[in-house]
Amino acid sequence: MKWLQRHVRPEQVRELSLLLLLVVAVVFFGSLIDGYYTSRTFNRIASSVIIIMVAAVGQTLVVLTRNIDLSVGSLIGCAAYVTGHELGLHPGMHPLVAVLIAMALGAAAGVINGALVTLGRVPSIIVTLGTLAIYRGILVDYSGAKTITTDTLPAWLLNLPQATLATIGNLDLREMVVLALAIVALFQFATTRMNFGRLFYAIGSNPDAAHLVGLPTRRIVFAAFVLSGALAGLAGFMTLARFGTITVDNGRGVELQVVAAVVVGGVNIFGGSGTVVGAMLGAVMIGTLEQSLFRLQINEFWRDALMGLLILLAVASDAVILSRMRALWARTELKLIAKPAPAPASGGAQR
Amino acid sequence: AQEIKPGQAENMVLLPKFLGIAVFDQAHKGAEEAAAELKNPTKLQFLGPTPENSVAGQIEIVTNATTQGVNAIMISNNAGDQIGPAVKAAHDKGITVVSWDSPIPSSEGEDVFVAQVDFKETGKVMADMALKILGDAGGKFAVLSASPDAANQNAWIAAMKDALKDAKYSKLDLVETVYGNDQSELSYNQAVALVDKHPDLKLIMAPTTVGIAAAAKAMQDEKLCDKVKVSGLGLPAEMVAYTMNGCAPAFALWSFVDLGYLSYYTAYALATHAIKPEEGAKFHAGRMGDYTITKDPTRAKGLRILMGPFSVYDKSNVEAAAK
Amino acid sequence: MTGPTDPIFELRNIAKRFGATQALEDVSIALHAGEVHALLGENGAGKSTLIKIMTGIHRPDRGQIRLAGRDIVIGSAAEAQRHGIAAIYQEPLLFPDLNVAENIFISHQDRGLLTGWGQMFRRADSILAALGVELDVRSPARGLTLAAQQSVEIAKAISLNVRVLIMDEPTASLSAHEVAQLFKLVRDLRDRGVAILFVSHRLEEVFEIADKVTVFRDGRLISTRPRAEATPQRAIADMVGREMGLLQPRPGAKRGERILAVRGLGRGGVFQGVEFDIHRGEVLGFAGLVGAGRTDVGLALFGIEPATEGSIAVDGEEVSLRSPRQAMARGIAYLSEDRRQLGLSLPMSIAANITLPVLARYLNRLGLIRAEMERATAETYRKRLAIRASSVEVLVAKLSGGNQQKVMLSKWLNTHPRLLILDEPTRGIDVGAKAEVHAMIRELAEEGIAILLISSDLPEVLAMSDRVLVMREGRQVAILDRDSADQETVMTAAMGQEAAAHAPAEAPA
Amino acid sequence: MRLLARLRGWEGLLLVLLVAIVAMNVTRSPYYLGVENIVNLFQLEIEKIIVALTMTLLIINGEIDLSVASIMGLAACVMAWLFRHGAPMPWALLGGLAAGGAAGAFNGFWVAYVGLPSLAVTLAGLIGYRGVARILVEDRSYGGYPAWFDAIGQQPQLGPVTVSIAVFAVLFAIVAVILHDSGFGRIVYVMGNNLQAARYSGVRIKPAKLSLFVASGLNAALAGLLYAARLGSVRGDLAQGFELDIITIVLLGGVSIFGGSGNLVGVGLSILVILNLRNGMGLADITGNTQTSVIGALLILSVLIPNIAQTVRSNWKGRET
Ligand SMILES: Nc1ncnc2c1ncn2[C@@H]1O[C@H](COP(=O)(O)OP(=O)(O)OP(=O)(O)O)[C@@H](O)[C@H]1O
Ligand SMILES: Nc1ncnc2c1ncn2[C@@H]1O[C@H](COP(=O)(O)OP(=O)(O)OP(=O)(O)O)[C@@H](O)[C@H]1O
Ligand SMILES: [Mg+2]
Ligand SMILES: [Mg+2]
Repeated sequence: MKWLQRHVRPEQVRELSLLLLLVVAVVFFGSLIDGYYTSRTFNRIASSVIIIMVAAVGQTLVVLTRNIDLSVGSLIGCAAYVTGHELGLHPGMHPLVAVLIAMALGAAAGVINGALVTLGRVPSIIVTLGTLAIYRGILVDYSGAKTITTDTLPAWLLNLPQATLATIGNLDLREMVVLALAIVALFQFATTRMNFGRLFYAIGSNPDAAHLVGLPTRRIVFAAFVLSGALAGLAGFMTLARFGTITVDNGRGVELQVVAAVVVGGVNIFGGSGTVVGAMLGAVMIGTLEQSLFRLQINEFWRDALMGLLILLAVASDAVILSRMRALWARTELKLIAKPAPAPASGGAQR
Repeated sequence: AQEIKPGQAENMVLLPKFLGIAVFDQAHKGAEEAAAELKNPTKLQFLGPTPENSVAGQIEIVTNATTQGVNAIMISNNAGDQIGPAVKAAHDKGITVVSWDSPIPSSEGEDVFVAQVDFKETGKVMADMALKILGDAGGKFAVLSASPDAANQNAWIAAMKDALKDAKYSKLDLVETVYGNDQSELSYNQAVALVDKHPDLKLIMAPTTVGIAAAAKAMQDEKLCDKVKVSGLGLPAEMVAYTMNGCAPAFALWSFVDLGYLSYYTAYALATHAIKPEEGAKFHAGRMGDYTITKDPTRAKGLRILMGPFSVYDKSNVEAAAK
Repeated sequence: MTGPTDPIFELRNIAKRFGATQALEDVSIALHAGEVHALLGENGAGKSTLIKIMTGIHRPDRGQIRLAGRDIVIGSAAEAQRHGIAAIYQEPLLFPDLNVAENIFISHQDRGLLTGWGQMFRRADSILAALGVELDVRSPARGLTLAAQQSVEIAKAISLNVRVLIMDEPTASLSAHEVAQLFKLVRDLRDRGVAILFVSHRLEEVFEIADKVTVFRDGRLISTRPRAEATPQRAIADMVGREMGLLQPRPGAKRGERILAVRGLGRGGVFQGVEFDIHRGEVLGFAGLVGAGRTDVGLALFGIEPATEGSIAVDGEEVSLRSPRQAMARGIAYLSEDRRQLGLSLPMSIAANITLPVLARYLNRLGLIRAEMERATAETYRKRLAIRASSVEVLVAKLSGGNQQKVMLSKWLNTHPRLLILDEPTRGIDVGAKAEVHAMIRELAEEGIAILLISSDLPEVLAMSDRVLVMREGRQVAILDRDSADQETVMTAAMGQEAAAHAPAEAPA
Repeated sequence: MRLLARLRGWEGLLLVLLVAIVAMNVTRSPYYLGVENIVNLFQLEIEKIIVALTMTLLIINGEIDLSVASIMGLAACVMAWLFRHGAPMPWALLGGLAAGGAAGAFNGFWVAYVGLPSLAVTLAGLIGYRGVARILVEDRSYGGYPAWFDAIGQQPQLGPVTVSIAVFAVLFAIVAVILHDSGFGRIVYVMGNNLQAARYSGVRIKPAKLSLFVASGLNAALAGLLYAARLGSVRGDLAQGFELDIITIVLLGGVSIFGGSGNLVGVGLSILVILNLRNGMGLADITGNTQTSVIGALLILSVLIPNIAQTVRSNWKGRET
């Protein structure tokens, strides 16, 4: 126990507990749905959550710094639309260029968000609530409210969702899924093992202190928004590949799903704690619930009600578990022990 | 039929369900064409709300138009009867109100509804396409609709269910209706979920242009085009690829350009008092020919003008239509 | 090592204004390598402001800053760090979600790309060991006691190889033992040639460690004297502008009837076996090393963290105190040790803070606040405790630490308590204010209020208390009478050596 | 009078903005100054601004309620369902209100007594309550209420003023007094800027939080029912997506999203600014996304410009001395 407490952080236990909840959910649905344990279920959930997952990684970075990015839904829509539009004009474009267009567009929007937050000192919720509307408005004007249709898109793009890297047994490891997982791994590494990444935690944990000890607060918050934008752009590209038909309305409301994934994944909405892997698990949790509820033979109209309840339960059980863990950790550790050995009475006697 | 006198200044508003889907742009195009033909010196206003704010937005636009004292409002109603009070206020002020694409269910405050096709016929056309695709052996099929609130879609589905009672369709088994809210993402997920829930599903019928395209893409991504076909109401430009590769062998639609064109003619005729909004009134609508106002058989009170006809698209004609 | 050399760090003719407040006016100070320079002044004299100018957090309105003979401009905290200037601020500034080790090293500029956790833990361990504290460097800083936080702050400053180290009241939440440890360290640093600026309100400490003493009053420099020429009396006179006595022992009070009887009190694993009585007009001191569990006893009595074992009887009637309201209904008030986090609503006015616990008294039948009455009450306390503010409508955030402390004391006095628990009531307040608080304690005790005084300032506890309860590691180890309590016995009991022999835990009467 | 004393800084800016917008509207549109248009200007957004009042209390308290629009829908659907199933209209209305209160209490329970972040709880509520509303009415549209009910929402009852507007005016006054002059209002602020200090001062924070959420739920239900009266019929998607507009109104009013600061004068001005701007744009035939974009930009600029001005001013001062 002692060893465990020294080497495992409460947050990691929380992630384990989320994993456990996930298993419980899967077993639960498995018992209700015939043929649930098939590769199809896996593929379905995997390819449906990656969009939310990639955006949630970016959102995690922003939320860690005690900010929020509500503009991701609009960014996903913009990136999907613009990339689709460009691909329609230049069908011969290299796939990598298309991805870069999407990410650059998102990053550019992230630069605007980040500049307004850091240089303009406008609270992020206000900035991104505003840009949520503005980016969408620009898209509608830019596009003339036209729709991107699959017939204008190159075949490689439309086939991307099924493109499989490897097959393990019945499970397809699809390229886009692998890409999303690689991004999660990359950012998990960066935020736990790189000094640059640790600053996200420091700043969210105590912004005043971060400023006073001279951490590059602005640069880090700025970076968080740019990365969130770029990843939303990538999510937009994935949306384009997956749905093919892109209206100017695409991605609307996705920001709430992304925030839900982050919150369910145990990232503290007030900054400073939570992990990228947690956010991934949150996205998977929500994706699993959503996809499974689709398949459950229940009334169409019940799904949202159940979804709301399940999110609440996920958050509640997670919070209860975490506070229990923290209490357990705190009780045995938070003691400052004065060493009795050196200079026993000098402290008092000198006066 | 009454000839309409061009060149009169009528301030007219074309109000779609919301901005951002292709069909309404086509309707706008048609209305502009009519406006040019009728030499209306006042520019046509094309105003619409955002999708998530559709109900409140349509009400706001109607109310503001009323305040401004426009002469005619052409609305594709997405607010059910909730638009009623606002439209009634407009009508009471002497503004011509023409609904198109989707009517006002109670018909209150509305002069006439320009129906794209007969809603009963829509049901029959969908049933026929299903039969044609599934063949005599029949099989299970499901409906992927827009929102549970959409008046026109609901009417079509009801009409299709009616049509299915005929013995001819006895082998067709409608298992479920699901809703994708005219969002590609949700429609896509719904389509995928349908095949999971019903492993022996043969056909998804989507009476919405967004839904049918999303369903076709989903089946293609799932490599299920051989097993599960997609049909419904779709735009040729969006569907051509799926029709050619066999995912969506047949689908139907009317021309939204024509619908916009006819709506404009109707509203202009009413606003200039060339005709009265009553049963039996006849007028000449430019290139589309003569039309008569009749009772709307699908609603208790309202009047309608029936545009028709349907075009059913398949491999033979879709490429030409897509241009 | 104190040489007559040129100063390493020098501020000349500095002025700084905040709105209507002239925080600093024409102040000059010079720090020399290998010298501990103490800075004294009443609350609000401008000490912290000067420090923030030294570390680049505030820009001076006027004046020059020179480092090693060259004029410099310090634009940010990071720049100050690059110049080798580090500070420990008055209020600890930790990152609660980061672990202790990371808190120590996070602001280092040269950390490279990857986080070497193992190495970081080892270095943090060794720095803390040198400081004489044992703290799990892997545990998050959240929930650390103020003293532990302070230790981490000190470790943080030490970990940077600084030329100039500024300490703004580093000992405020430390008890004698930790202070001794800290001073050993400060002397080490001094001997290594670091220039140290040391701010404290505890005069004994200042005269123990300082080589030079500078006094501020109202934003102006009053005097700078070498240790040899400075005396506590002179320093006080400089600070307050008049002569003032040192800490006077309070004459013993006659006990009134018993108000509170506590038996076998404990809370799961945090503290246990606390037993004492307290009577009207009595001051019961709580002594112990930091983390000994004194605050936890206070929290249990106030119902914030209810006790899980033992009994509490008020006026002979056993009560269950499960919320602050229940405690307040029994006439118990608790002044918390952390005024910023737990005590005050900083963006609100002095008046609003003072009336908060008994707001109901200031409401009319409709539940609206009777503003006049509220202001009148606040005004009384502003006068009585000499709170420095132009009016009671001033926001508490604008006050200096000491004045904030007085607002908090007013707030609790206004509940008219029968038992007042004071947790570090003089932490961070100047001699003048401290003397006022002490006078207040005397006065209150005379009025018949029972006072439970938790303090890490041992001379204070000894001077003020009728009896002293000593705690160690969550246990009560002794209750000493006024006559038998002196620094040595208390410290011995608190540190656990010969405790039993010296002062057997007497059974409460 | 005390409210007026708070007119400074942010509120001053909003006032300037308001005057500019009104001036522009007057010159740009001949229809703007009509009584009918002024009534419409309020009426078209009336439900949002009613809900914004309790949202102000919640945000100052350091919480947020994302589920308000869903509660509006829920209350209307409960009312519609009860009425359709034979309940007399007054009972159906009470049922709708009760549903709103219950939803608010449910939110409040999790936030106040379990300690979950309100953002997460009410995000779940946003999805869940809408779901319950949909279970009740499915894909139908329920209309046909008594004429007096429709009249409440659709016709001016008090001179040129509708019941909804009167309700808003009364609620505004009540909330202003509660927030700025009552003991409860004081506690709302204290909890918003330092919850621990409130707890250590013996403030009963749990019941206080719970009651705020219940008030928010009840008020949203009231607004939902008024909206139902205005529309004359109820569907499952009633008021969908209103939450962002409501929060925008409150934030533009200068209420800090982190709690503890802001006041109702600011929110009142923000309401006038947004309503007049929307109305002016509507009359200028600017709709849909462009309208929301402009308001989004306004939201950002309203914080950005004072910040820039402040920076410039302090730089200026620095040079002077
Ligand atoms: N950011 C600020 N804005 C406005 N006034 C300030 C600010 N910081 C300090 N002051 C004011 O400047 C004066 C000096 O405060 P400072 O904190 O430097 O005092 P101090 O000597 O450190 O007092 P203490 O011993 O209580 O810590 C006080 O009157 C204080 O109210
Ligand atoms: N897990 C925790 N989370 C938050 N606060 C904690 C936790 N554990 C302890 N504390 C707080 O830390 C403080 C510990 O103080 P404790 O009673 O142990 O020491 P003390 O003798 O009062 O020492 P000090 O001189 O620091 O006040 C108390 O305020 C206690 O409530
Ligand atoms: Mg200070
Ligand atoms: Mg303590």
